[in-house]
Amino acid sequence: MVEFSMTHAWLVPLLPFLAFAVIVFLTRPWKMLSALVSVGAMAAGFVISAYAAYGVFTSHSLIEKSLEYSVRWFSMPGLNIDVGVKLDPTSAMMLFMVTLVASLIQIYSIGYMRGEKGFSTFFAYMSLFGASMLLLVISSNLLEMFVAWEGVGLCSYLLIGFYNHKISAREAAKKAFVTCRIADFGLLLGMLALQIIFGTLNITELGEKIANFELYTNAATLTLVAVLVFLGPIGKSGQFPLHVWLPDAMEGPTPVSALIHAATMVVAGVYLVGRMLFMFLEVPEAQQLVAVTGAFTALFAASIALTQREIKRILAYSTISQLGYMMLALGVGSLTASMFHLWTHAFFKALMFLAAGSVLTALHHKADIWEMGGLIKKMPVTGATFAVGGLAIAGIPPFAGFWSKDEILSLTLSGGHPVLFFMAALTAFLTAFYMWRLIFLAFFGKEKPENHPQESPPVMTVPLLILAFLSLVGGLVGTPWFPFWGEWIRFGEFHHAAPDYTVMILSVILGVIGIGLAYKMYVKDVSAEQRLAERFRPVYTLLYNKYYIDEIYMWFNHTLVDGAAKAMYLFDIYVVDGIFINGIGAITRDTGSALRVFQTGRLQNYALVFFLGVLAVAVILAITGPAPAGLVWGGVR
Amino acid sequence: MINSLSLSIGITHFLVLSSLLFGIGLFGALAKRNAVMVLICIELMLNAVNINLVAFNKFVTPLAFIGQIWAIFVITVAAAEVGVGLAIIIAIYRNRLSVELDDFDWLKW
Amino acid sequence: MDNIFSIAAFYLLGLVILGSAILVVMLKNLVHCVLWLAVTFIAVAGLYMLLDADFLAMVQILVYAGAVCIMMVFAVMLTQRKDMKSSSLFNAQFRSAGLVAFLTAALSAYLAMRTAWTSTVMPVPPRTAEAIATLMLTKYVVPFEVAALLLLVALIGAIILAKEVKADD
Amino acid sequence: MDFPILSIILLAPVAGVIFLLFIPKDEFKLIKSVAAIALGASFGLTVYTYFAYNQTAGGLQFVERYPWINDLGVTLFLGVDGLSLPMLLLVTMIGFAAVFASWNVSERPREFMILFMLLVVGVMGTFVAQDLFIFLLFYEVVVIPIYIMVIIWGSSKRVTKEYAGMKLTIYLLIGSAFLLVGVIAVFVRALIITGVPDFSFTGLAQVPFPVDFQIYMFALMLLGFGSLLSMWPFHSWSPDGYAGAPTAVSMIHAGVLKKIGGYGLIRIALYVLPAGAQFWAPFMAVLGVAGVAYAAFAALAQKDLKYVIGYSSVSHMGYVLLGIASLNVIGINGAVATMFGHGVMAALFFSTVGFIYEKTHSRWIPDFGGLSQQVPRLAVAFLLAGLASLGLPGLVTFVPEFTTFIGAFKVYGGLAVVAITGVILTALYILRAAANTMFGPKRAEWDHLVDIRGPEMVPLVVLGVFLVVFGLLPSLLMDMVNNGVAPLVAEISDVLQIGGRF
Repeated sequence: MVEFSMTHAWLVPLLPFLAFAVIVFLTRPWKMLSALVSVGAMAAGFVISAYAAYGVFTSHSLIEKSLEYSVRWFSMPGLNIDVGVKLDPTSAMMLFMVTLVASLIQIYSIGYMRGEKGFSTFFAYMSLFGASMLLLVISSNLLEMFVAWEGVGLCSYLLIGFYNHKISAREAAKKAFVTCRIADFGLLLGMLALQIIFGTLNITELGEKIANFELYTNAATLTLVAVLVFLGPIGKSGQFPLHVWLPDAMEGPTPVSALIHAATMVVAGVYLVGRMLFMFLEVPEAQQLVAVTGAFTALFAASIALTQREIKRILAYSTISQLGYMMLALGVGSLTASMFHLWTHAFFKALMFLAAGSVLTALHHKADIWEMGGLIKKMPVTGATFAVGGLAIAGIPPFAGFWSKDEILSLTLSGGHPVLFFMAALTAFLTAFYMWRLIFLAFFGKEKPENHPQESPPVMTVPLLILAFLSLVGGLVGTPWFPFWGEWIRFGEFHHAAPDYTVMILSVILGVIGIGLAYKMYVKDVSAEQRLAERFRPVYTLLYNKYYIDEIYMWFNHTLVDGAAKAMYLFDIYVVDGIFINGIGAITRDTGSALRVFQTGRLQNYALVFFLGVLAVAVILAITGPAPAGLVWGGVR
Repeated sequence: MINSLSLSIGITHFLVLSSLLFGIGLFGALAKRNAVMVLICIELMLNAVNINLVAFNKFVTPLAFIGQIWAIFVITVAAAEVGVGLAIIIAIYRNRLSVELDDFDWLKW
Repeated sequence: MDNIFSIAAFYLLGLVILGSAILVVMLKNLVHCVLWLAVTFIAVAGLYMLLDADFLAMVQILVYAGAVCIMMVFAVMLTQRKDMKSSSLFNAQFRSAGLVAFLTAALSAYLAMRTAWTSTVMPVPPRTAEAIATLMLTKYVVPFEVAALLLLVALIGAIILAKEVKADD
Repeated sequence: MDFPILSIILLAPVAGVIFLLFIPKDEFKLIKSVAAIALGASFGLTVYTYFAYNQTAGGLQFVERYPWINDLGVTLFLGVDGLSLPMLLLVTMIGFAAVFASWNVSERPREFMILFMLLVVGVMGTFVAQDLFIFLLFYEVVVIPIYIMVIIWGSSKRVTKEYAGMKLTIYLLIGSAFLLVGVIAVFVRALIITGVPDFSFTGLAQVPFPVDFQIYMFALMLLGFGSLLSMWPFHSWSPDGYAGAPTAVSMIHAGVLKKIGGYGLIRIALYVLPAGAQFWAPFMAVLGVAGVAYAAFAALAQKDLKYVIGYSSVSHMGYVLLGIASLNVIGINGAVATMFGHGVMAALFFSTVGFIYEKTHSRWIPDFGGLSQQVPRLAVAFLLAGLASLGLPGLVTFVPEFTTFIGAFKVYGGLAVVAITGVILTALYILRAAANTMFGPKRAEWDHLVDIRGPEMVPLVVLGVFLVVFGLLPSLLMDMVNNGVAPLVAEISDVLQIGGRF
């Protein structure tokens, strides 16, 4: 079974794809059956992934040299593209994580989506998403990865716009797709450049060739290529300045937010940079850019999250912020820390989203946290699991988030980036604060009499409990004393750094202070935020309006893009068509009407002209014909 | 130039005669207002052509009879043409109550 | 054709043909035009006799002088309701038409005279009808049949064209 | 040459036309069934041919030769290779689908189908002809039915259908006029050089034309084929024409007819006049890029669905031009495959918009909203076509575009980048149109609409299957295209080598 799973890893994305096809073409009218097909395919994928992961994590040879097999997708002279499977610890971990989280979220969705009109469609999309995401994970080729990359983008579009009868959902979906498309433009250019320079898009081959890139190109070009490739992740993983779509994406159903916009799809960018880390490590400037973008995004998104009121928006900014951490980790050159945070984040963020979904269902989609309160009394499981997630993200040991965040912080410091470390540490503090602000406001404090919350059914709470358990223990695989994680998932040599207690204690203190401050402001003295907001009105407004970045983009879109469009169109109508085409037409027509005088419409007139022509031809023939032999009258010579 | 101006009648005489007849017919076809007259003048032109054919038959290929046979075909076609032509004129007349060609300028759009 | 009678006959017939043709064109009364047309046709038939085409001369009289002229008269009767005295007038372009017709005729005549015709001295066999009949049914049988078909088509066509259109159609 | 399959593909619709002549004009169902069967036969045989084509042998296959005008060296020379087979498949596929897209034509359906089948035959003929003369002959066959169909069955919106039909026809004719001059000059020059009259492509390609002659002739052909391909700035017939034309004509025209331009550029202009191509390639690239960006922006400003697609197709043809201008195997492969992909996509798009128009009598985007709730299948078709248009991987357009970009980026660098921005703009205008038409709150006035069903589903199914299958398995398409392009480019590469790079 282990052997089979490893050589048939392509089944993992294929099964959900087949589930998608089956649901679309066969089982759409039967809701429960569709859901079962979808969950079944994903669960089967999980089983295969688990076996494959077991296989990978027991064979040491795969750390240095991944298991690869492929088939030709298309080829022509000078361009051969394979699709294949690249199985190494990183992708095995991702396979395991994605199938696990996706299975849990799909099970949860059965409860969450109950009674929705597009129930089967939802599961079809979820399956398609699963297929694309898993293909992305096991891709051995950048183009193959790009196909999956766009596939997950498509599913994201479809699922954000799931309630497309709402204008906000429709616009959010469009925004997500177009924003990611802008980013993909860079990625596409980068891929084109890689293909042209190195003649391959196979990740392993690229790794070998880029290690000696001087043979093919110079460092400046490679830096440019790396920056272009990095554009893609900026969009997909919601990094500044292309993060704008992610908060809006919360228009989708909550399981979608949990699966796509927290646990899996948005980390695809991180994963891609991780896959291509060999390139970024060759060109320090590009690597620097990754680090700075990550750190800045982390801080920036956390600052926005401080003032938001909608529960899912806060979580979305938190996701952006955590993705910034992962990028930062990659930027300081650690695949290990980045993937570790990705792993733990998937559990606790999915957990929080699902818990938020549970809350939203209970409150009939009332999303403002100020209108909640005391929910933990009526919804103990949801509240408790959410709190577990909150502890994890705040970095309180022994929860999962502590270990991974700590590793990033200590690596940033030891990597010689004090400024970035400061930003990351500040973010850690802000994270603890805003997340517990949410928890205190929503789950503690006074109950609101107008709310009649009810605990969700087991089909929803069981996945919550499982995820809560994973959030609790998920980080134990990579503690500084037991570095199982770093031994397997790494780029380059394995260094076992000694535990850095300073950073560890600092990070715990920051987390505790953040939670304590939130407790003080939102449980003890509820009006504290009001007073702070009054005092720092401009800052508060700036943060509440997300630094006005959306407005700037809207302005850009409406004036520049639409203006250019209008200009081109008017040019087309009035210059190309108006002056040239219709001008030529008008000249022809006017000439025609001038010449119309000659057209009398009388047959005899035409016949007359016709005979004039005959005459002319005859005369010409008579003149140019054989010389006259003299006039002969009356006879034959 | 007219080197053999004898009284003898040759092919040229017939050809000149037919040319003149053709010219008269052409003049009529181009200049008459009445559609029936145009048809009549076309018949004149066809007769001129037939004279040519028969003359050629006589002076050039007397044994092959090509000219005469061709002339018969011309007469056949002419008969058909007169029949159809007159039918058209009658049909037009029924619609327009006129056979004056000056009234018909439908070719002008 | 050195025979004095032939020469005289040619010029006489030529005169009649041209004269009556001019009258056809110039007269203002349509009925008179048709009458002179018949004269032209008969004179042309005479010319055919002169050219040893006696069968053709008979056909000419039968078809042209007979059938065609009668049809013309019918057409005149069916279409002419106004004053018959000015039923055959010239149109506005008769001057230029005359010029073109004159030039065409002149050029044609000039070319006829200029060309050196090669011809035989062989006489036309006396029994033309027989020879034509033989050729028509052997060598030219296909055109002959096609001509027959043409006449049939023309017949039907003429009937359909000239048929009264019913009001309720 | 045992079984004249190409002739049968060509003649099946002709047989259909003859059969239709004997059917009473009010037997609507029968008329459309006959057309569907005739075009379906062609389609089926073409699919067979596509897969029966021996790729290892390559070259021209299923060849038929019937000498025609010996003095001019004209032979009725039919054959297909990797370049023409995808195009042939495209014509028959779209022709078949278009019959069903016109299933509800109730005004003179018999005449409609007769003209339509003649049109399809003409387009098919241009792709199977291997003789320049026959190629032009079929090309001219195309012009007349289009004009009549636009004038009679078209629709007047921003411009009248008469204007649209006139514009379309005159552009086609101007294109063919330039072409005719070029073709005659090439033939005569070839006759002077070789002394043997020969109109076949292969024959002409062997003739060593002088370089400056090639440059002039290529310019003529570029104008001719370019205006057919809606090359900027000779594109303005495309939006107006498609908007005015009935659905089936828009499908065939956008789907394949304009591809004759690209096909001709490769098969005739590039193959016969490589040195000329080399001279003009940078200009072609600039025009192509200008077309991509300009038309994409113009599409963004449109409010009429057919105009959106019309400008979008101009924009996509810019890629084709750019691919051809790259003058390497990859770029030209990409260009040909892009033509195929765009053909399938545009046909599906036009059929969808045609159905929307037929049901609502409107194409004005602000009139719509939330249609996906009333006509979900149409929404699926719309979205499928739209996503193909923006080059979503996994659909037939992605790999061709990617290939084109590689070919062009290699040669033109920065210029190609401008063209690649097209992928962003395309996403913008397609998704905008989709959002405003299909999504959002539903409107009460469209509650009565009936979704497509029965025969109306055929375009979606047939074209959708090709969109997805050829998208997921691009080697089905790319191997075939490469099979045709690679030898052609190999033949002219000597000339291109001598000329050097720009």
